[in-house]
Amino acid sequence: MKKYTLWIAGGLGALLLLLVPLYFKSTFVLHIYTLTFFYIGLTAAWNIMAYGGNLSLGHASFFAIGAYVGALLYVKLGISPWIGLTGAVAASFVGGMILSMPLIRLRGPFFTLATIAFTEVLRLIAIDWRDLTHGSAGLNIPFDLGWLNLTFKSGAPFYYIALALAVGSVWLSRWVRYSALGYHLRAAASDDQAAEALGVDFNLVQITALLISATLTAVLGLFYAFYSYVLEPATLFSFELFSLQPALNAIIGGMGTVWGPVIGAVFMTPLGEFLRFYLGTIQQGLNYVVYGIILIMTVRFFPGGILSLLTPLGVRFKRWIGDTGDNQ
Amino acid sequence: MKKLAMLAAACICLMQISVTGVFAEEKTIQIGALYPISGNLALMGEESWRGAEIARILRNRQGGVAGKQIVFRQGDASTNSAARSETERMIEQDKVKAILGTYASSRCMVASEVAARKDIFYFELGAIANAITQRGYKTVWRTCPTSLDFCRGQVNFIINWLAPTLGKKANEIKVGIAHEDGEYGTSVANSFATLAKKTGLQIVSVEAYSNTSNDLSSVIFRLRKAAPDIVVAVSSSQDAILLSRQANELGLNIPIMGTGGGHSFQSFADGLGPQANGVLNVDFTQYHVNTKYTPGLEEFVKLYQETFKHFPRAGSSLANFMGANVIFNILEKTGGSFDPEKIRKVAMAMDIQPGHTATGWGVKFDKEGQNVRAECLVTQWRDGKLVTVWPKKFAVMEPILVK
Amino acid sequence: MALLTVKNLTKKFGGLVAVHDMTFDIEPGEIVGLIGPNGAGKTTLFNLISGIVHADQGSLMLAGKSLIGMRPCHRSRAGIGRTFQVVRPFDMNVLENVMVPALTRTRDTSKARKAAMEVLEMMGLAEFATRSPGNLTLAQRKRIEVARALATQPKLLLLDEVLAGLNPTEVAENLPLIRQLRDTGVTILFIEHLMDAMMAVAERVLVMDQGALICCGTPREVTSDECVIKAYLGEEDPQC
Amino acid sequence: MDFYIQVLISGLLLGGIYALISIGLNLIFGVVRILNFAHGELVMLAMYGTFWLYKLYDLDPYLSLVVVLPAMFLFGVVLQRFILQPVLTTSGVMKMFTTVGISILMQNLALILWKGDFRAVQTFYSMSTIKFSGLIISIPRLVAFGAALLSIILLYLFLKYTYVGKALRAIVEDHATARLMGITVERHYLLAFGLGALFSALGGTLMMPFSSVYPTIGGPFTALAFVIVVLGGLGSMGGTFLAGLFIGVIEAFAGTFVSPGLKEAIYFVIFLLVLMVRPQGLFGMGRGTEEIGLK
Repeated sequence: MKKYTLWIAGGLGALLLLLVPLYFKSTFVLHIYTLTFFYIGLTAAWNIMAYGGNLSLGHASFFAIGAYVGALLYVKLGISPWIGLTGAVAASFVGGMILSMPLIRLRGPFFTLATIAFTEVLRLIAIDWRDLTHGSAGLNIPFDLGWLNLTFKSGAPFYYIALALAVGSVWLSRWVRYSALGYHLRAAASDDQAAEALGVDFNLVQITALLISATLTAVLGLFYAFYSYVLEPATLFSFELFSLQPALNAIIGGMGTVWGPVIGAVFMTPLGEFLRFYLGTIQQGLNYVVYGIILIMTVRFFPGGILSLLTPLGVRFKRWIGDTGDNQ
Repeated sequence: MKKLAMLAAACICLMQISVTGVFAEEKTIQIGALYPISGNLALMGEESWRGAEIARILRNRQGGVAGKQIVFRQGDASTNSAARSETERMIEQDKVKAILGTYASSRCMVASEVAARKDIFYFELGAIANAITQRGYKTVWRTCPTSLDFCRGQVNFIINWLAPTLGKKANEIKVGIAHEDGEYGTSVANSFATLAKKTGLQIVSVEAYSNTSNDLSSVIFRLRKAAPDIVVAVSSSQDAILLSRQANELGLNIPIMGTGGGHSFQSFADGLGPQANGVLNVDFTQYHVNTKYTPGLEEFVKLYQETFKHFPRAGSSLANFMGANVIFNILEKTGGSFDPEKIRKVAMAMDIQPGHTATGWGVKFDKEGQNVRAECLVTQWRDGKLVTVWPKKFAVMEPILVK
Repeated sequence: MALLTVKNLTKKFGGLVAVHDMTFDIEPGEIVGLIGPNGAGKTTLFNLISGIVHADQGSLMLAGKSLIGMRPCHRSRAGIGRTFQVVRPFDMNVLENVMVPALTRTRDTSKARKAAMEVLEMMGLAEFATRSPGNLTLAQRKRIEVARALATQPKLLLLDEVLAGLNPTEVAENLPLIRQLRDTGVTILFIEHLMDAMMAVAERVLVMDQGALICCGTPREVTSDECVIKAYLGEEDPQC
Repeated sequence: MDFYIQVLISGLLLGGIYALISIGLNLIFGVVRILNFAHGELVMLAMYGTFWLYKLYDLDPYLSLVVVLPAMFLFGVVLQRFILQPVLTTSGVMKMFTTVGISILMQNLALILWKGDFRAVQTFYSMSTIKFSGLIISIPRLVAFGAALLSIILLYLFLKYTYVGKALRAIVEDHATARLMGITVERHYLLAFGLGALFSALGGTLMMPFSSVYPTIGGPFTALAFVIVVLGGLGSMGGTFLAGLFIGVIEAFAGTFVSPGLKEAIYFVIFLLVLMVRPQGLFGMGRGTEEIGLK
């Protein structure tokens, strides 16, 4: 009986998640859930690259590429976003290939700097190329309803889309981690020369991880664009929102694991909203002061993130249900 | 898969705690106040909020609206995604039936879209992008001028004062535009271009620069090459000072006309000192104006200094003060009810002639909810004060041309 | 047909000549020892063969195919397995450490897991599968290095001082391992400083000094060759 | 013709200021190996310090250096000692995120304490210029350029000829070996961070006469400083100065002859290209950078 407690809890949790939109009519609560699911997806996508020890602070570029390609195909050529997905994936693939050149030659902080510079270049081009992207004036997605146009009156459809995206991203992140690619990435991260000597093609492995991560981020970007229906470079290419936030979620949740980033996203996203409307209104900027302090304290006192706090519980839970401790 | 589900159950209860802060419902009029009070627009966001706040305090002292006190539900639109979630929170959690705000056009576009989709009234008091009232939403109203009105003020001034002073005809005047590449700068630059075509003004150069840039020498060089008669500048905040300083440093002796934003700040004159003299500016009504046509302005400034301990920092608070009063008057006539039809009827019936509100604007809404009697006045920095110089009716000083 | 043919292999680091004009062959199934005083260029030779360092001149052929210009990962797939003098485990458990090279042969993780377990059993490390290499003895960690190299199913296995730093009993345990590896069809070239281990196992020995191959032959021939003795013990007036 | 010379001069002057701001980062990034995201905030803090000394005590910006520089040196030491030292043993990423936390903290504390206003200093000389044969040079910018050159020379001599300087250079090359040579690495980290903060403060203060300060001014400075330090080469002060001039001139010409909106994009593209072709930078000595991820 004990063995199945995990399954029962899991099933219950899934059921609860599916019923939420029916119980909560208010779109504000749905918005928080949807935003959290988007961030779970984004952090999981970012995490795929982190397995290989490469920390990108430029995922906003792929997020925005996906958003703009999908939106422009729809607004200018009337192509439904579902088909636009292929365009977004292709464009982010090209972006990924460009970023793969620095990836091969650089590691650590220098690669991170290259990703920041890459995003900055794309952001400034998006602002300057007004007749394509409408620049900072913003690109509005027209309000014509329908599943084909990814535009809805109520918040529920996007809740389910975001939930599906989150589950898909985490599944992909988990699949990559326990696949040949995952083992090779982790080996390359801990000792690239030893890995290379044992037959791991370091460059190929890292570039594959980058491309998977980039295309997944672009897909999330496309759905986010249709969810937020106003596209402007300052938001989509924002360093804080889509480059730094996934990295923060992963760090605070637990780096390099599958579930760490998920916990990080689930913890940080509602906290960010909560801090803003409680503290933000009391004193300008107070919420960000608390945010900064949380970050410094996390890195200082529990670098393993929340997951490192949960693992003792996990181990005790496993012993309780008499699990022999498989090595996952 | 089992771990994900267990985690999901945990996250639901976590979210329950964080979002159900529902406020008690008393006998008051709840209005949402959405401004960017943190992030890079914090300064102007807070200044704009203060205008609406003063209007609320004043109205509550006079008995509120239809016997009920007005309460603002605060929202911080620091980013677009924040603007969206705050609007939804105010509508669902705080049960507000109308929202005013915003100062920044992109925040207003997102917030008013969310409100429109829920048939909640959205009164824009300070953002100027034309598109806000061009989306055909019945519930979006705007009391302040649009970027087109800004440019109309500039073009009229250039044609009716600058041209004769320089002894040139309208189509001989050469105009250079230097604007920050954000949504504020782009929308004004586009509006100016359309108006210039109609009136024959020659636009000799349009220079867009990134609003995070800390050096504008290249903009100055390109303007020097184009050698316009006047430079129309659209600056968000510190780039206003930067532009004038580097113009002086690099010998660009051409008059500059700002478009609100950074040029309306008191810190513009404090920082530039004597160099600021003569810099023209088009914006909402400022404080040194012929008060015969701006009833209620002194009262506003007195209460502002009483509440915030210093003189208002920019004209945007005055504009928000005037707009908030218009909303309170509408609600007074509908007896405090937010019924869409009642509000629409009362608002459309409003017909106040220019010179009878605190900003000197009239109030007449067109079918798209835009106040067509909101106009921009031309002001000029003279010895650290922004004085109104055009049109004559509102002017307290004659404009002078400083090279 | 020799498994590994090396002709005039040379490598200079700036002015220092690490490997100078070496030529030798290794036949399939042989156990060949590589000895020489410290700094003779033994590890550099290993790095040249495994591709971590690229040769300035000379040719390197494995079963007739030239290795020059190939990156280490492709040489490993061509059949060259190597261990490092200083053990370099990945921060995963023992089984996963061996699965990494196994996964370069098969994409299927369960097949790779089975292959890795087999290699661990052969190396007598099966019960430590889920332990992290960090808390194992040096001898066991050395065996993990060998297990990882074996998991790439190499034709030629380069062992870099697998017995160094072990106490006598551990040496005695690991020694038969080398012959056992050869019996599974792997050709072995190994660096070792323990002369009695070298004598007991090696069928042929190559001796290096200051980057050059000064002698090769059976262990007995080599130990009686005076050049070798001079290289190790030095002497008053160099004639050799 | 003198239009081009004028653009060149203004590019060089701008480059001098950029170099001045970046020297501090070269020390911190080079010696302490931290990708310091809060570097721009150090400059911002010094600018606010200069402003308040001017506003409250009517102290001229150039004189306020006497107060601002030591204060910022101490602030740098305190920052390193109490916030960064404890996390030195963690991975490069964790250190980087600590500095991101510091950057967010400092920006928003500035917003809380001094509001969002942009503040400028108004001095008799901030508008003064030298004019000859049609060219105009702004004096405060020239002073900043001179200070940058002087700082580079002083720092170069300090690093080359003093014991402490040699110790710092040893740490830049290989802090593990430096430790073996008896260099108290942790204490030198404090010194490096203090000096880094001091030079950033020098840059911030000298910019006040021709620039204004607001809470979020630090961000673009941080990105710029990284570009210049990497282009100039880690640990090479001369490299930083030349890279600063290089970027200043590129920005001036790109902005004037291509488009003001894209000038930042252009120097980021150059940065990416150099990073790929010569990761150790145009003038860097290359050694000692493998450890932080250079092939």
